Amino acid sequence: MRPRIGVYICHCGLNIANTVDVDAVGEFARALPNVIVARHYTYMCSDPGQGLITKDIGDLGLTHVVVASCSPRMHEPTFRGAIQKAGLNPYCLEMANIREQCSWIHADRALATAKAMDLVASAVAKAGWLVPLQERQVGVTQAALIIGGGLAGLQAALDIANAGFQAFLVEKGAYLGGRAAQLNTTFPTLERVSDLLTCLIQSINDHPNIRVLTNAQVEKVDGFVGNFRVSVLERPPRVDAGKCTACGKCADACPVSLPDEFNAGLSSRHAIYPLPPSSETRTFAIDDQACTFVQDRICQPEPRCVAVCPENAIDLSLEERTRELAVGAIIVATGAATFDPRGKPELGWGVYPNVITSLQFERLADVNGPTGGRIEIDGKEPKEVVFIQCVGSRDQTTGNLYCSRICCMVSAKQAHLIKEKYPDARVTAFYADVRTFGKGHEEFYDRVRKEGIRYRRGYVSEVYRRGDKIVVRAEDTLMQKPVEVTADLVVLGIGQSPRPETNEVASLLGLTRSGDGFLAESHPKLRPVDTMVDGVFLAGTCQGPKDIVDTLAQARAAASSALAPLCRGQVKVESATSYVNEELCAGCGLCAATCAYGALTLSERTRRIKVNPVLCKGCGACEAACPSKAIQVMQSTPKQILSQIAALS
Amino acid sequence: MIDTEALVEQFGLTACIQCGKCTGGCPVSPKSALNPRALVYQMLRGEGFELVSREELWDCTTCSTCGLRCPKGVKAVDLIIGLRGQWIESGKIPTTLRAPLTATLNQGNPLVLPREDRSLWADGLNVKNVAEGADVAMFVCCENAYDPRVQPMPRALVNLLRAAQVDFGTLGLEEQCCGSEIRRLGESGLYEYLRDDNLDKFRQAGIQKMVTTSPHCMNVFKNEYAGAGFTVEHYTQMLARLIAEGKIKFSKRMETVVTYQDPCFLGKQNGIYDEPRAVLKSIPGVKFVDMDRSRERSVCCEGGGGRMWLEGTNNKVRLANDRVAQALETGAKVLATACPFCFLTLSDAVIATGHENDLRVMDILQIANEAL
Amino acid sequence: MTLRGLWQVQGGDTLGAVRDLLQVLLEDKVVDAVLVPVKGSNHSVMPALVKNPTRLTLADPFAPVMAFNSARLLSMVTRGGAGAKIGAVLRSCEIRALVELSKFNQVDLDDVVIIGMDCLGTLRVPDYLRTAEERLDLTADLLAGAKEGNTDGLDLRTACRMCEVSTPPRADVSIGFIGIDNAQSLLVEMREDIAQELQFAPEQSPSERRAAVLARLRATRAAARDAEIDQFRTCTRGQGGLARYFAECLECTNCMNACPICYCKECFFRTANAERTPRDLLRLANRQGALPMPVDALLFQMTRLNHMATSCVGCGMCEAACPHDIPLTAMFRAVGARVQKIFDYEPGRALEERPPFMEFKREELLEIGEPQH
Amino acid sequence: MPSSALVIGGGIAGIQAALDIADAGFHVFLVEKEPSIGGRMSQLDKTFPTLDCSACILTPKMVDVSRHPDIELLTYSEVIDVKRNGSSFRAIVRKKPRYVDITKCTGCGSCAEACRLRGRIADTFNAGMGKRAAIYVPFPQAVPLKYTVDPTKCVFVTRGVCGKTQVCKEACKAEAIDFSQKEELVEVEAAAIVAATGFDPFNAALKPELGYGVYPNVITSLQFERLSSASGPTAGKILLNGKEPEEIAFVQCVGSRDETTGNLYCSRVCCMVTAKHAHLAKEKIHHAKVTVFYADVRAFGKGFEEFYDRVRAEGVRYQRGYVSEIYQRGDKLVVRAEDTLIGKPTETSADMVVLGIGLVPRPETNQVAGLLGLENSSDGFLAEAHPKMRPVDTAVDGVYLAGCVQGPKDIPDTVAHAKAAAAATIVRLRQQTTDHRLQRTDVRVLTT
Repeated sequence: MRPRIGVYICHCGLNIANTVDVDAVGEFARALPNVIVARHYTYMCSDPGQGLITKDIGDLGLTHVVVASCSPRMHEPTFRGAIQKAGLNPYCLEMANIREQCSWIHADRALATAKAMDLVASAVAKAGWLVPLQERQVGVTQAALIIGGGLAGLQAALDIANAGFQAFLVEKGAYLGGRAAQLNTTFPTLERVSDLLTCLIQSINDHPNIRVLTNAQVEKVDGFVGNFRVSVLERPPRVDAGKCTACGKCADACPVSLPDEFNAGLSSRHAIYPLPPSSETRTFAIDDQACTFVQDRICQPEPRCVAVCPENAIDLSLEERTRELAVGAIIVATGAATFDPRGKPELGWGVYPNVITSLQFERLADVNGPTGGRIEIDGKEPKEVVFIQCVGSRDQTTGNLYCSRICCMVSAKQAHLIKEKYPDARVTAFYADVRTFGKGHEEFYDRVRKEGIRYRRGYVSEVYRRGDKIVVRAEDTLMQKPVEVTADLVVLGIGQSPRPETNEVASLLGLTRSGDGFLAESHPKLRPVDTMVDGVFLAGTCQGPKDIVDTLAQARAAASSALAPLCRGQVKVESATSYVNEELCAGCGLCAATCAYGALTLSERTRRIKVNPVLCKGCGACEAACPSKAIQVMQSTPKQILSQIAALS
Repeated sequence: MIDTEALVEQFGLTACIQCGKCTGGCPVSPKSALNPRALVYQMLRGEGFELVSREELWDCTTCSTCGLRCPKGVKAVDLIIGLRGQWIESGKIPTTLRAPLTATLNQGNPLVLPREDRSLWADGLNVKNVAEGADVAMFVCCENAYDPRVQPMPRALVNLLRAAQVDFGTLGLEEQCCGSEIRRLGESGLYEYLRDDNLDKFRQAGIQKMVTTSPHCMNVFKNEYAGAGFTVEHYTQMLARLIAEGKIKFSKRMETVVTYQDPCFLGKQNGIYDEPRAVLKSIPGVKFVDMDRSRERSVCCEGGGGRMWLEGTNNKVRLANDRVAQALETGAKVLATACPFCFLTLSDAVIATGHENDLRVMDILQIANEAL
Repeated sequence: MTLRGLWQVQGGDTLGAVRDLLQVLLEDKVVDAVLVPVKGSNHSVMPALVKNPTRLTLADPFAPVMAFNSARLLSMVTRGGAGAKIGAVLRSCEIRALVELSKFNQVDLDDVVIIGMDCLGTLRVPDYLRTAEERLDLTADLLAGAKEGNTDGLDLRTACRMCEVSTPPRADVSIGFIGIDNAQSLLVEMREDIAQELQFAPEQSPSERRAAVLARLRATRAAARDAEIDQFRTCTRGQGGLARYFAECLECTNCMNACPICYCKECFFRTANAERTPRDLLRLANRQGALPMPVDALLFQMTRLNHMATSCVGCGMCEAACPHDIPLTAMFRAVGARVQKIFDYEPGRALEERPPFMEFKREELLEIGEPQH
Repeated sequence: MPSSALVIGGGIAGIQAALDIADAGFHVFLVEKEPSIGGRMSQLDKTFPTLDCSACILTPKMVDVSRHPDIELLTYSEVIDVKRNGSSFRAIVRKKPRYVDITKCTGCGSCAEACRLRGRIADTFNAGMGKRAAIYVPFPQAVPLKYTVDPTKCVFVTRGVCGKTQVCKEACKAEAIDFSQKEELVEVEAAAIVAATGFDPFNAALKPELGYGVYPNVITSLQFERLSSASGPTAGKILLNGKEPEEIAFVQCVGSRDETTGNLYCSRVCCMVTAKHAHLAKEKIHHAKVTVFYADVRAFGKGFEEFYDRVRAEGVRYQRGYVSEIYQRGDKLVVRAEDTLIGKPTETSADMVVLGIGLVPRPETNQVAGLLGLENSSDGFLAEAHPKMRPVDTAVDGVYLAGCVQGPKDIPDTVAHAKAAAAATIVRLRQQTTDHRLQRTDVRVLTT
């Protein structure tokens, strides 16, 4: 049966009619093949306008409808609804955008009218080939997986759980809290981070809806929005937290010693070590990577920790196991790494013990840190302290072109702490731009300057030793003079970098990375926590550098995005998906290699490509890749597109 | 060598973010080595500072634009005054300054004229002494009292106040320098002496309300004499009020175009912009036009901060010359002002630029008096 | 592990030795059938799938003619699982095509035992038939010349003259005859397990002469290749260059049918989707004044080029099939060389290498502005 | 217990919060005091650093709001009273009279064409640089696309007569214009409230030395947005009085980080706004000499520093030093500043000066705070419950902050903040609603 097409041209008040001769377009449309009727009206989207269409469908037996009006984004759902009411499949509608693509951007009436005719002709040519489609929904597993037990992960998990859904919080390490656990005080409010963090961790641990999996790693993710299947590899808790009294005998007995990364390398620890105080339970944990017994079954003459433990709390024989989780949404909160200052050798980190990073400073300043909160190097109080900004940020030589967003305030806070503890200390900060942009930040910057912190504009070029002093050399760009400032403590304001394992996380979940190497959000302005993968969201510094407050806001934002499918219990899936003509499919797999959403697989049995319509976004990349056009996207088939082109030529 | 740390603390220089808004706004910085921002920075660097060869410190007109524009509340002008103070303390007082300072101590005025000549300006006017009892004390200012070019101003004020039937008197021979410029020259010891002495005299005379002819005097009384115990106004404020109340009525017309130079001590530093303009606009026939750079955006005439007596390092064209040119651009025939320093610098500039026939510099007092 | 040694030729019958080898493979059940060129009537030599060892008497894998790229046939025989081991006697270009097809899931290599042969080149089928008629035994001539890598007197196809790969790039069993005294013995290399099955005990390592001959051959061929590519580029330079090149194209699709890589079950150009309606044609004619026909010849060729350029192994079957002798080999090799260089991809080099279209490497994105990470 | 939320403010923060809450299946009342939602973002031309067209990315969201079955849009309305009712709220919303029946108005624009004041009223949407009629839509993509009579300008409203006949009424074929409309009070019940009332641009006239309001070629960054916008008064051409500027100066920190204005804080967006404008200026006028005066360039967000690198590479000159004064010399403006890096005062001539104005609390912020029982932080924006840990919660249970009402933010930070507020709201609604099925409340009309 030949299609019977109705064409409806909208004036959009004067928006279209002022520039396009709608009468002429109607006249033209009537003469196009398969067009049964063509009408124009002031407002097609209005009730009477829609009435014209529904009446014609009934009276004239239209099979397809073309509406020439605004962008389909605006009113496609309106008109789909209208024709559905009249008994047509809603997908038998084609829109010609003669407003945004024509009347709004052209001035010449004759040319605009000609273009409107072309657009209508093209839409009519396509319309005849449109096929009915069905809208589909799939159910949602009402649970979420949060990857990463740092601040972002904790907050996101809490929101999900508080909304009444199961949250699985998977943390790679032995304790919760992430980077925040290492920090001393907040800026600009100068509160103890551990107080804030302990509170949060406690509510996580107490929450009936949250399942915390520490020492665990996501191994594999299958499925799609609403229906993910996740394999998590769990390392066993080799120390029984119920028995461990944190007496420390085990650590004393352990022959392995390594730098303590929690203290940013300022101290060393053993393969069995106490968890940081912010984690709720005072207990010891075993570092599987470091423990020679776990790794290679070697510990002479036998695992001593096991032997010395008075409570028999240690069991090194436990095996790793894999757990399968079913979740509806995934929040990635894997955090960021700190910049390795060895990338800036001229600053002398690793050469001079009194050149430390801002993270090391945090540990020094922490009462639970290696010095019990005394900011001292080799037991000596610093009298001259220099802070160096932008170490590993805004720097082509390190490859990190971006600003790390927090270092200016971290340095300001640390400078304040120095002044607080040692009012006589001479504190200088070298900077190029002071970026104190957050709420209360500029005010804090004002405050520390008034406390006597001297800001000197100029990046530091070199740090070297002269006698028993460290010399910091820079140009004072406000005086245009090179300067040398002596110091007995130099603090490098190190930036945030993407974690080295970002690629693995990305490929695990099918995410992409942005130019700076962090995980990419789906739109930098309006979709800052969504990703290209439906049902997977980003929280915190895995997406880019952030301070605590921005991290928390973003974590809650990610929770908000994840809550939509969980609350609804159903997700709508794309109707116009791709489909395979099995007669033509040679099973070469070019399309599957191109598909960004993992929607295509090669069936071993039939040796043809199979489409998973839930994953398919209808983007058409497969169609472009297939040499024989055996895979096509509904509503964008070659027939439809070629017809459109032919109508224009 | 100067103790920069002390200065940093004294003047709160740590608030500075080195944005340069002070130097950019400084009216003399383009022609002088004076750079308030760099001065502050040298203090902050704390590597010591030598006053020797820092002649440009004397270029500051203390117009205070630097401090008023500062987004962080730093008053660079106060630092400059402080540095001048250290300079003076070191005893190396610039020669041109010695005479005015000594005269102020001895004769109560920096013009090196006898104390007993202070009332010559009021010859024949029969102005009573405020000690005899008066509602308002009129403070004349050394410049107005001694300099014949500006002596007509206080006379005009006397006339106007009488027309408005205001009960007023002066301190007569008891009046001496207010100390405003002395303070700004850095001679804080002399300033403090003058302040205390004046306050004693004011108390003895029982002064409750004061009107000044110079904005500089008004500013120092209002903002720097701690615990003065009397209210002070500039004459433009008083006149504007008297006119508004109908107590002063003008009978003559002045068919001319008038523009107005905002004195820094009246405008920028004390926010008095509208009253002088109100006075001028109330005079029949006057067509008032503002210069492009007026009110908050006005430019210093370069008369303040002791610049009346000093040459400093910049002998280039005075700022007043620019102001005269800008006044001419407006088509004005009269360049009004309300400050003796402005009057003098602008008058000199009119002569120096050869515009005696095109533009007349007048104090608002003169204009108002002529229109009575 | 492979074993390498000499396979003795009895009484100078080199061809017989190869037949023996194939027969042993069949009899020892190393393979269930052999795909091998077999002499037919009229001197023609065409591939045949031989199951019965006695039918190997007419097999002639040395005959310098290739009517068909057998990779395509193997796809037909094995795709989706043959359930039997097929021994395939193949030249270099056939093996490379086979590797490419395997990447596109068009052949199941698990079922194939590749018996690779040295190749000095082949003649166009009509040339071969004519020459064979005149000179009777081209195989003997070829073998004689092969000792020094000499092909004088053989009018090789352009593709072969441009071919730098004279030895099988990968094979389970490979048979070498170039640069050695092939009347005495053949150079055989085979997978260890096959060798054991055959009780093939390697005796002697090959002579250095073979290496020198092969190197010389490679150099000559590369020079010829570059000359052909240059000529193609000169011919097609400027506006309308390609249109001139394809002026005689009938869009008969013979090239496509002969191509070992072109694997689509149905070419898009042969579907209704791509059909031009009379209305379309007349409108185009109206717009252009005169519409060169067939309309889409150039589009057809360009599409094929687009689809095949990365995987083209240069066997030249397309050109051989062209009724109008359009020099297609030079085009494919010229364009292929460029594209393959961009992606550092060589078709047929290794099974593990994924065709460029199937893989995104970050470095490739640098050009479009993604910073390095 | 109603499973509804009230969102006050229909800018991008309010839009995003409303969408997220509604997407989770709850009912949302979105109250906007202007005739259309869209807020400040709708006035922007491009967004940094991606240079996406602002309208192109915002309009779809606005349309989503209008089409969302769970969002009830109350435009041209203000919340005037909020009372706590157990753990939920009863809010009274004043629907201001549009003098247009929005159920009838087709948005055709015939009324505005007919209006006697057509082309005579300064257009606030175009930051005063264009002219409109007394009956208007703020911008063509307005949602809802319904006309509104400006009651402060319409002659009929202000004086009771408009010529012999009301021309707009005659022109309206839909018979939508109704001058008898009165304000209407309605009551809505909600279990949570999201305050998203946004910010105001700093009034540049408060920095008199910069000559805004004195020189017509000193404009604000918001005005530059409109000039640069293809739908703006100059159709996207950078023109002042019909002339293309050859020398353009950008002034940073106007009304931010400045004691003299009382705004001590950094406004967070101006550096990038200016970088974007400098780029657009260079793009549209290749030969233009573009100078940016700054003290610290705060290009801190994702891709920002890279963008700052890019505009410098495009030839935009950054001069360190705040601008001290702007005055005229001949037909050029002179921008005076110290170049603090060479330690010399400079005069830079310019045909156009663009002031990078900061973000300040709206005057209504305090009103909203009063209604909801919220507190201001020292900068005048609304205070969150904890500056680090609880950025969207407030001291009042069930009331959340979204976007710039809490402090200056750029678009992504605003969106993240709004989504965070939505998360808090959803959690509350889920916890309070024993039965998670939608129990929507309806608007209850109090007066007509």
